[in-house]
Amino acid sequence: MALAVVALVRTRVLFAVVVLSGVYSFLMGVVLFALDAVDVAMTEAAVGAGVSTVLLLGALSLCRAREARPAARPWVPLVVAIGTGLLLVYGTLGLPLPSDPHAPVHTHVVPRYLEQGPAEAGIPNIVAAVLASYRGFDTLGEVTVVFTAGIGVIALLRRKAKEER
Amino acid sequence: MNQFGALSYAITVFLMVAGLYIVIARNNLIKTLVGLSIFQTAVYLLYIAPAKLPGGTAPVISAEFDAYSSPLPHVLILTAIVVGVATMALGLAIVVRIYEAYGTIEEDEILNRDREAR
Amino acid sequence: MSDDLILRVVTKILIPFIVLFALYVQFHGEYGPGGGFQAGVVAAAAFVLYGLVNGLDALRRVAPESVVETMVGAGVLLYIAVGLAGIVLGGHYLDYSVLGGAPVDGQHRGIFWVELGVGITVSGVMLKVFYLFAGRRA
Amino acid sequence: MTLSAHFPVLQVVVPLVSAPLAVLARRATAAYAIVMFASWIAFGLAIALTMQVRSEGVVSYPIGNWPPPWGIEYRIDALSSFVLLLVSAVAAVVLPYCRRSIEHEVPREQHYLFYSMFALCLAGLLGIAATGDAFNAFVFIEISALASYVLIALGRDRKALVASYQYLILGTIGATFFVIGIGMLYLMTGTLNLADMSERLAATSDLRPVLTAAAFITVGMSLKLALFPLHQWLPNAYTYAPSAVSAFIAATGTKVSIYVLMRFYFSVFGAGLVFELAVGEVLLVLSLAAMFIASAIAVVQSDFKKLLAYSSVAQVGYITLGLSLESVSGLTASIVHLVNHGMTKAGLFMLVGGAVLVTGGSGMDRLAGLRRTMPLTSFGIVLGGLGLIGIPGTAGFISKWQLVLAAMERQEWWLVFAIVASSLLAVAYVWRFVEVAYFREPSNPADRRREAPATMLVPAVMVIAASIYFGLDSSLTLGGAATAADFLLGTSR
Repeated sequence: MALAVVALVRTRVLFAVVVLSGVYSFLMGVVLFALDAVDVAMTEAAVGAGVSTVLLLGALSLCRAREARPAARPWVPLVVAIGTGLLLVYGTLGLPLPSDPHAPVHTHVVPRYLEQGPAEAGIPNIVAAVLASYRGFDTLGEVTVVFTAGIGVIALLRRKAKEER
Repeated sequence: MNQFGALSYAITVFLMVAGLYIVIARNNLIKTLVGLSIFQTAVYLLYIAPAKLPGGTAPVISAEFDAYSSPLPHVLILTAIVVGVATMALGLAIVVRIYEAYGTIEEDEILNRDREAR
Repeated sequence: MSDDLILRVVTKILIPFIVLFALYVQFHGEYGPGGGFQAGVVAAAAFVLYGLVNGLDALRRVAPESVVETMVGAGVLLYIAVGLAGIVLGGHYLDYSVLGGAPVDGQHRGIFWVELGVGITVSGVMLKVFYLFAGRRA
Repeated sequence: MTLSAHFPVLQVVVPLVSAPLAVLARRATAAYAIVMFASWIAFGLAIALTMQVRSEGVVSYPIGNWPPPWGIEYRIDALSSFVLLLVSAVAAVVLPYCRRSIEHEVPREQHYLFYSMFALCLAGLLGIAATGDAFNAFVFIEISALASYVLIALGRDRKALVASYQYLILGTIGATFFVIGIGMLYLMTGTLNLADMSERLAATSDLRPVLTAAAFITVGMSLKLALFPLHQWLPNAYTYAPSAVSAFIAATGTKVSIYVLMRFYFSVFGAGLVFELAVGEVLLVLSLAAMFIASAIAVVQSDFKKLLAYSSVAQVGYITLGLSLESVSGLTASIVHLVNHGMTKAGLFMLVGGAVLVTGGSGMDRLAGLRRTMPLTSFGIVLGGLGLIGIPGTAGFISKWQLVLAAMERQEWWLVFAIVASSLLAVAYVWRFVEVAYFREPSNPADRRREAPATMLVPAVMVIAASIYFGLDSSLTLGGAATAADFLLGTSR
């Protein structure tokens, strides 16, 4: 996965960028699957490797396929990016380590979902139960985001370019 | 198991830095969007990795298991993925329109063309 | 693209299965992984495949653009309406427990309709976006 | 349950439902009617909610009847009701203005999409203010953000597309930073409910992730609220967006982001923790930089909309300056300026929109001799400009005076001087307009007097009149802001 990203940073052929990002998403899906996040893995594979790649290819076929030349001053962004990374490292040092069953992620809110979920929401897939019922309003928001993007794309692309001033 | 944890955070941070770097440094509009999606994807790991329990399984309740990975981060990230792809679709639509209006998808060329037009 | 006989036959066989799989993911999400979003993506993929093989015009006959645009809005509307039904029946917004006799039945019903709303909007948006990107080239 | 118990959620759902309805309606007029009706209801609900909060205190609404922290809670307090009122009021007055305005800027067959997007943007902003859940806030931030990218991209000029793209990139980085921050807080506390999070944070031993989270949320939101020097997306976005969109987003978008920052600072992290971090000092420096540098840039602009946009960056500086003072009076100044500036800027962008419609552009040269051709519009812009400077009698004065009081309270005399000095820069950029509109001859002397259509002029004049009214009688705005500030700091650790 890391290799795919490094290659991605370096290559300038946009087609390769798109393919690599598809590969990367697929690998990410595998990792997520290994982390027991089945629903997420399935979605990431379908969306990241599938939908995004198709979208990117579609856009690419409408535009020019090569990046012109490397940016003139790559140092500023590098410093910003690494600075962000260092801040994140500092923060993660204090986080409970993954796989600690006593971490707040596993103890505070979640037990009720796992223990009462099947009885309260009536379905065994807890991810679906939380998604659609406990945090159903988030999902309404999510659908609205999809709707917004859809309507936005319609508004942007339905008009032909010639009508542009 | 601790090494696993540290490793997962290390990968998260690396991906995040790489994605952010692409976003800020790159001139090409499409590549910037790809970088943005890598940056967002890294966040998924930040949420999901700590949700796993060793010996646990996916949170679909059945009689055979008693340890499950935490479902809430999964739900959040499902939403985040959808938001990410929605942003990507919208971004690409804008890029297509920019290409039609300017004939290029390089940011500095676009700025040049605007300057010439003035 | 549409001249290849093998391609046409294979897709013709494949598409019903993809649609079937989408329906499975849509309505089985309560028990296994999956749900409205994934189902919407898969269902849209079936139509996109049809469009790729048989051409955009053929796809327009199967799934007219205006219908697709209606789907985009209808799904969200369905979701919001399920929420409002909770209020009308005396509960809170998005409270499914009041939708059926026993709270669990109501939950089932609520989740079913909500996921359906998600599926409709997602497949509608995917298909519409495909139309727009593909139609742009002409 | 009575219907009024559902007001918190209806506040957001009513505009939300109007968006798909507008799409299904297809026809421009029907979509317009639906969205306008919804936004007026939303305004009414905001008033009702403000009353409820006044009489009963914090109003909590568990969505889906799942008790927090398991479900998502809507939580309206003095501050959020204040923001709800601002956002819905601006929407209610900008929408009537929209109709004629966008007829000239957006192709007719897209009008229903425009109104749908407008409704979504409104619903998103209201949702951010109403929610008591961290992740839900992110989702609604993205709804309003995506909708505003589209609205901006619908501008006539091709530069609108580039502006929208830049906003999309920076906005998404900001939102992602915000999610990283929330993720860390979630990993530390195991909850997403803000009130619950605040309680559990008090018990955490390791502060490193919490501080990191605070940093990420601050940077993320600073991108969204265009804190200097993270404001790069703003000037172009405001300049090239359709006039009605400039007016709406300028008055609400950045303000709601500031609200989120306040909410996290005071209701989650606690004032003690945040200001230990030297956040106050950093904010102070950046705010001062915004006040001076952005105002100076505004002075030299050749496009009046861009001038106003840079002035917005500067005015955001005053708001964050109040925030950085760590006191009730400073916070009061911030909150009241949120409203006062939102109102003034909305009015100004609406008036300029009318001028753009009549003269064909917002370049300074186009506005030459505007006094002759559009006397009412010119006079309105001057009044709004006086508000930007902070002349006594305008709403802008109230907030600046409050800011000066807060600075004097801390015995920071140089700060008082800085506030006054930066206002002189505002005089300079407002004078640019006066000079062009009042002392230059129209480029085409044959132009006859012709104001903008009444549906545009009346709402715009109403907003400017309101900004004068709240300059003379500030009991509603200043009183509300003081209550909110008291409440925030009173409940903050």
